[in-house]
Amino acid sequence: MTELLFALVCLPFASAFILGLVRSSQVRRIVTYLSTISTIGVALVFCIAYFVRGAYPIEIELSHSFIHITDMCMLALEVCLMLLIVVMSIKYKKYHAALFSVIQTGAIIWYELKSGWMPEYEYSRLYIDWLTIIMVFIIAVVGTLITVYALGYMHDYHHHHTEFKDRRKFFFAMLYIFLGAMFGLVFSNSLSWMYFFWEITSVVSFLLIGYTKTKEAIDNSFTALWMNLLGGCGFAGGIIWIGHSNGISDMQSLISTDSATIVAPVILLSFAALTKSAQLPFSKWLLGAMVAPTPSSALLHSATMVKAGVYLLLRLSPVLANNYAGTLVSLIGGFTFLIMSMLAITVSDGKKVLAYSTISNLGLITACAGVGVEETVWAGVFLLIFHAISKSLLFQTVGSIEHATGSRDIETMHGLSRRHPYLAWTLVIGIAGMYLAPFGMLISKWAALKAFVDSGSIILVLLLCFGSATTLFYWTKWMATVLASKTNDVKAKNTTSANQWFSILVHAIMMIALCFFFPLISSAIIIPYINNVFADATEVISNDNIIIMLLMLFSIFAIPAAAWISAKHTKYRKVTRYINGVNAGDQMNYIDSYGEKRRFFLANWYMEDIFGEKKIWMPSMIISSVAIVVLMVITLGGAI
Amino acid sequence: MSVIMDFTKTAMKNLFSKPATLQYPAKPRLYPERSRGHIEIRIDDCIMCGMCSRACMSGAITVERDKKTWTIERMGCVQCGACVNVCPKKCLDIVPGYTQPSGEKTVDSFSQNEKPEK
Amino acid sequence: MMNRYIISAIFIIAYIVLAPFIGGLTSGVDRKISARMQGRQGPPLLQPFYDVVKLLKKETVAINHVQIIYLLIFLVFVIFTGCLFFGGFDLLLVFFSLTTSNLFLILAASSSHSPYASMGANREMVQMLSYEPMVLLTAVGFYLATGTFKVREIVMQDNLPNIIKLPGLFVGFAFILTIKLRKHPFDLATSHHAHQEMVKGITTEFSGEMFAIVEISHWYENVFLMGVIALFFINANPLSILYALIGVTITYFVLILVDNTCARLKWKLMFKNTWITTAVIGVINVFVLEVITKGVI
Amino acid sequence: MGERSVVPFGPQHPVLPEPIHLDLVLEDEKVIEAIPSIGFVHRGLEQLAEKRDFNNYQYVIERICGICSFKHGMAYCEALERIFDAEVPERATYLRSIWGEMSRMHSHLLWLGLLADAFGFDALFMQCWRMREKILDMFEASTGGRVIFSVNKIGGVLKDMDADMLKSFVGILDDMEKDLIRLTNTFLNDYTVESRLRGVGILSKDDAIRLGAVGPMARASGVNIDMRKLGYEAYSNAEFEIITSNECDGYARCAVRIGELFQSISIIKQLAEKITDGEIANSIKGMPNGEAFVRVEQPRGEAIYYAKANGTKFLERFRVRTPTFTNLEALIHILPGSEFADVPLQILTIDPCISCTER
Amino acid sequence: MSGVSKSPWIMHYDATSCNGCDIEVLACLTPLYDVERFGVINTGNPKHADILLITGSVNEQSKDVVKQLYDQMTEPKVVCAIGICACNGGVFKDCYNVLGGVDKVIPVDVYVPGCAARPEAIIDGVVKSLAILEEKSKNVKTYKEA
Ligand code: SF4
Ligand code: SF4
Ligand code: SF4
Ligand code: SF4
Ligand code: SF4
Ligand code: SF4
Ligand code: SF4
Repeated sequence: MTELLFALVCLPFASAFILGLVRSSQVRRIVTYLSTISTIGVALVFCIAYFVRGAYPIEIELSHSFIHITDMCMLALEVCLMLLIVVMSIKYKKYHAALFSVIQTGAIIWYELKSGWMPEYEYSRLYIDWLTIIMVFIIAVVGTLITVYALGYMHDYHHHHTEFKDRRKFFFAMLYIFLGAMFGLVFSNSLSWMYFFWEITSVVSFLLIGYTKTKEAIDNSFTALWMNLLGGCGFAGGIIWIGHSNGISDMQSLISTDSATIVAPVILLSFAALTKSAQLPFSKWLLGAMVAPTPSSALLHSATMVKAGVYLLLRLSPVLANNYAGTLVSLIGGFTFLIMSMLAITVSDGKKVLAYSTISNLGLITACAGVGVEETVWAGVFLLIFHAISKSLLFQTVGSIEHATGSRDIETMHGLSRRHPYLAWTLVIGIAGMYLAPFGMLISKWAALKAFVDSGSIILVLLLCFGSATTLFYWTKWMATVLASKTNDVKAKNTTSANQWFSILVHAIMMIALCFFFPLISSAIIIPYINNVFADATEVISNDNIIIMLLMLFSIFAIPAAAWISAKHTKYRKVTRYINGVNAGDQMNYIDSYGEKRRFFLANWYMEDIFGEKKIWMPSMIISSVAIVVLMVITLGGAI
Repeated sequence: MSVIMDFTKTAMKNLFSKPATLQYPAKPRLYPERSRGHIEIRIDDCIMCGMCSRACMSGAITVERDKKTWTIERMGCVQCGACVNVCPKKCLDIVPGYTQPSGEKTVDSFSQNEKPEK
Repeated sequence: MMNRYIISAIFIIAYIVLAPFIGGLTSGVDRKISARMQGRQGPPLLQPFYDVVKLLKKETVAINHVQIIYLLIFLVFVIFTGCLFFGGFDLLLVFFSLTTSNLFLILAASSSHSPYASMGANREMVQMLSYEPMVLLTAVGFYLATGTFKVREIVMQDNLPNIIKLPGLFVGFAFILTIKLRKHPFDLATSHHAHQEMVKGITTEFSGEMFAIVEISHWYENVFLMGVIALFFINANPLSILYALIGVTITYFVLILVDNTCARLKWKLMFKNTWITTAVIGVINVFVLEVITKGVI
Repeated sequence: MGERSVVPFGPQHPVLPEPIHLDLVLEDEKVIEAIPSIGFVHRGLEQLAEKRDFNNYQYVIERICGICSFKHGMAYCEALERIFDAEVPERATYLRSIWGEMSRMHSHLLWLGLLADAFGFDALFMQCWRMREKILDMFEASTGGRVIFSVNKIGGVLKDMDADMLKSFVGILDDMEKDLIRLTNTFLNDYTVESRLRGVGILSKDDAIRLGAVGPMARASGVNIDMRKLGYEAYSNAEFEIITSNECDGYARCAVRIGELFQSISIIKQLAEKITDGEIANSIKGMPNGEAFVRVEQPRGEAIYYAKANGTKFLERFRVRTPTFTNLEALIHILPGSEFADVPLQILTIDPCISCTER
Repeated sequence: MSGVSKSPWIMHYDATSCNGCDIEVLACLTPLYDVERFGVINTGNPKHADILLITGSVNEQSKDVVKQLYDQMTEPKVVCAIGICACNGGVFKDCYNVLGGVDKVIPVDVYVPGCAARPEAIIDGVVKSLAILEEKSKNVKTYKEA
């Protein structure tokens, strides 16, 4: 186990090193393929090994000297990161980032080397349980597939955007460093180690957002940086506080204490998690992050890195139940869910919709974690899995659509199902996965709703009810647009490269497979995990309903198939569209007021008067900031 | 002051009283005597002067002096009564009762020689 | 256990077989009463059936054949929704399935890419946006009142009828029913009445058999929705079935009355009204219920 | 924000009884741009004046439009009476005015019905038209036609109303008045109706004047014009105030027309009271020569007729400027910024009559 | 009994009428005449309509609209020309812009005379159309195969 674990962490770093050196795209491709295969392979073996060993949580024992050396290396690297940030900040005159970085790194170094507050570890520094395994699986499979996708994508990207310098070496290296850091993060039980990897992901994200080095990219990257670093300060503060006052330095000890004194430091940690998961009022950075090339949006800003935040919250969930920390987290999460799904209605840029929807869904997971009872954690973990895969699928598909059609605006996707049927259908699978019965996200939402009611969080119930409606709106709109058929559209040439296709297809298949195996995953993986964390897990969704869900799942494939066949036999006459009697006869035009042919156009609704950013952004920022400040003051004040 | 469902009273009254429907065609409609339905001619009084035909805005009347026939396109007469007003012999009348709808354009021809034919 | 499934099956079969007749007849009565409220004699009682028979006999024209596919799926999902409900399954699941069915109607309309059909589809989406919170909240209300989402168990509970605990939700649900039943003032996406700015909105491009499918699914849906209304009245007491019948009749009558005494509102007003109603009536009800259940238990 | 929708509206559209076409550019459902086109009912009947005997041309003119058919015929006869410089018997002027006001009532009731229909209030539509039938019955009893009366004649009218008939009509109007109050209250007070009318299609007084709005459209924007005050026919014998409103929106237009409905009843009653006995037509001899210009107040506003004769039995030129034609300008002005659902409603608030606009 | 005639849905189009006939068509729907007694629904959509009630004598500009609406109607369908204008152009026969009757553009099944056509006449016309509709529906199988 230990070897496999180290292999998983080190492999990506090694690949990153190589990729950072090679210039030839041929070699890069080979290295990427090899890394992908090996990472996925090792991850699978790792998961199987875990299962074979009885699927009990494992603590990895490490020798003292190794720990000591690692600690020192980490500190050294943290200093390096800090220096990097400081240099960059000075270069671009964004000093607050440097300030945050210096504060937190300084604090951590002081804490580890000097203060003497640092307690002994109760558990090992590395720890594996089902949640780790799930994350490992996501990082290994989704993560590396995205790097494969990136091969094709970045090639096209630089083909289209000659104005940007080709920094692919750097790009791929960063992707792999990031993957390594994510593995490290999910294996770490030690809070300091976790913090170290946390910082790496922040910095990698910062560097990738700034990839194109345009003014906008730089600005956005610094926004992302300072917000994440602010969260990092919270993280550091939480570690120090908890170590000093409770003598705890690792996650497992933390969640098994039931002392009320940990609420305050837990709030600090949660604060870090909220920033990383771009919850209100820290959502701006994730939206800005969309300037980065799509693979990095998919990998960091949707499927994995932002998951680190909710991962941390899910880990913390046992200590979030029934206290202010939990209330804060769940309210912020639920609120973010609603607000962001409203905002998603108002934008037409496909990637922006995905960004809003990502934040919104993270909000839901956050709310689940914040409530912190068995059922919500169950739902939260499921949401995490489904979201990672379907969002990654969506980002990649939208990226490919952009390359194929030259635009990622929803309004240009009318009739995509005729022009680019394959891309359109993977997009539809992704969208369906996000909100339709019987796909996973919906099941999880359903479970979450039940759990919220059970736990008496009526406000969350309301946020969820309203949020579901808005979510419904923007996805349906997009889906209907894609599936509209403009009869005179012809199938366009498929320009998506094979490696992009491979990644997209595997994602789509995983998406569908997940739905089929959802009961199995629930009983074999999630329930044991919950059992372990909460000592007793209730059956969240009863058997009865699982049967129905499966029925619905089958029906969603079987009924269309049957309908297809019966429709084939329905005799009908093809006619022109009804356009008040002024159809020009060619389906797309009508005779306008000047007697000329004019193309009609059917845009979607954006409801800016109601949900527009201008209308609701500021109020929601204010509400969430006030909520955070008030709740933090209450708890921190109470604790001090 | 806005009232919600202001119409309720009328609606309920309608609901519980007999509908206003006249039940045409089950019950025939009675027309006032002035009602302008169609043109009738007392063909024997006609002098075939053609005044009516010239007055007719829609050209529905043809008078053939030589054949002694007076013909009206029923589907072309707008019941204006101009012909009635100009007829020197007052042999035209406009009377209640419209021409029945039909699949063909009804033309009625009257001849002083024979019985009216259709 | 086995017994339970047999009863479910009987209900489901009864629903599948009877719903079109009940739905069609209700619609006939509806048209008759509406006509009388307008001072007219109105069509024969069986007119809806004549309409559907005619539609089935008429030629079907379409823009493309995916339209027909989506419509068929829509029909199946509507029936499926009703089956889940009358089979006594989870109420939330029922509503999710309802949403899915509606999605296919939207797809069927917008896939034609025809101006009025698409605008109708957009409006249908706004309608969903408007009523969805109330629908979910209704399910939540039942759960709070009875401790279960399962229709079967809600029906079998022997407390007072749910309407006693859920008056707000009842009103709220009846309110959004005007949308679901396509009645004034909220028949935005398509209307039973001729003159609408949307022409026939979402159903503009459906003809012949396709339009018949829409009508039939409308019947199924109506019966299901009336079932939800009945759920507010039914408990283990057999007599409650009578109350439910009376309740459903009165509700339906009020809806017809509203239909005939209101102008069609604009979408913004619909959206605001429904959300506010949901947020006020629904939420107060749920909060009060929460307090009561927590307090009493 | 994405692109905007471009959709056609009309000519065939269930809310439009008459064909008119608009190119609409929409954002969600907000109208950004509306470009109208007409011509779907243009027949070219003015030119028929050159081919039809001036005596009988009246029958063409009253078919300019089936709603105020009577007024077209009347104005045409007036124009020729002016050319001939002929007297019209006083009784005939009373009869013309009574029929004219009844036309206004039927037109406004018809409009109220269509308006109700446009905002989706079927029951109200039905109720309005049910009322309107009573007026049509009076028309048929007195003139023989429900829609096209053919009672005008140069020099007078063709049919008379005896005292019994007038009395019975006044009785019917008295009965109607009560029902009308209840009916129109729904328009004025109902929440849903108000939400559709208030604040929709605002046309300021300045704009109304600048764009040349006429009739209720102008009066609802506070412009005090009514051609009846010129005192043609028997109007100088009736007392009435011009009804105006300063609210300038759809609601005001509705309210003004409702006010005129009751005003018409009062005018008819006054005229039925004062009507004098005597001839109903003077005979006119000879051929017209000269030109005349007539302005009358139709239900939709001021209509202008111009006739030029040259001493033959055919007119040289006949020309109509109809109220809708001038109001269209105002319509185009108020459309942008409204909702798609308001489009038919706003078209209706000018009470368009495309038939007369295009002739 | 094929049943098509039990539910005749109408659509109305004004192809240069003077309004007189249009208003009378609308009046047929109102309480006094209430054609819904025969199952008539006034649908604005050619794709749902069985009977096209068309008024006016058709001009150059509305010609294409009329043709298109007729084409978009589904079989079996019946066209009813309402009013003298629609029958043969009436007083406008000689106007330069009218074609003089609906039958110049699309086949007409029933002519309803009158200027304006009375609601009773329109009802008679619709009733007459029902028989024709019934007749035509016998051929509907062939439409479906075609
Ligand atoms: S009534 Fe008029 S249209 Fe008919 S025949 Fe006489 S003049 Fe001609
Ligand atoms: S005007 Fe009278 S008399 Fe002369 S042809 Fe006509 S009907 Fe006969
Ligand atoms: S302006 Fe008048 S006369 Fe000239 S073509 Fe038009 S309708 Fe005819
Ligand atoms: S239209 Fe010509 S003639 Fe008539 S008033 Fe205007 S400018 Fe003078
Ligand atoms: S009449 Fe007026 S609107 Fe028409 S062309 Fe002349 S100036 Fe322009
Ligand atoms: S505005 Fe003109 S056409 Fe319209 S009703 Fe009045 S007179 Fe007739
Ligand atoms: S037939 Fe007469 S009423 Fe009908 S449209 Fe023609 S002119 Fe008008």
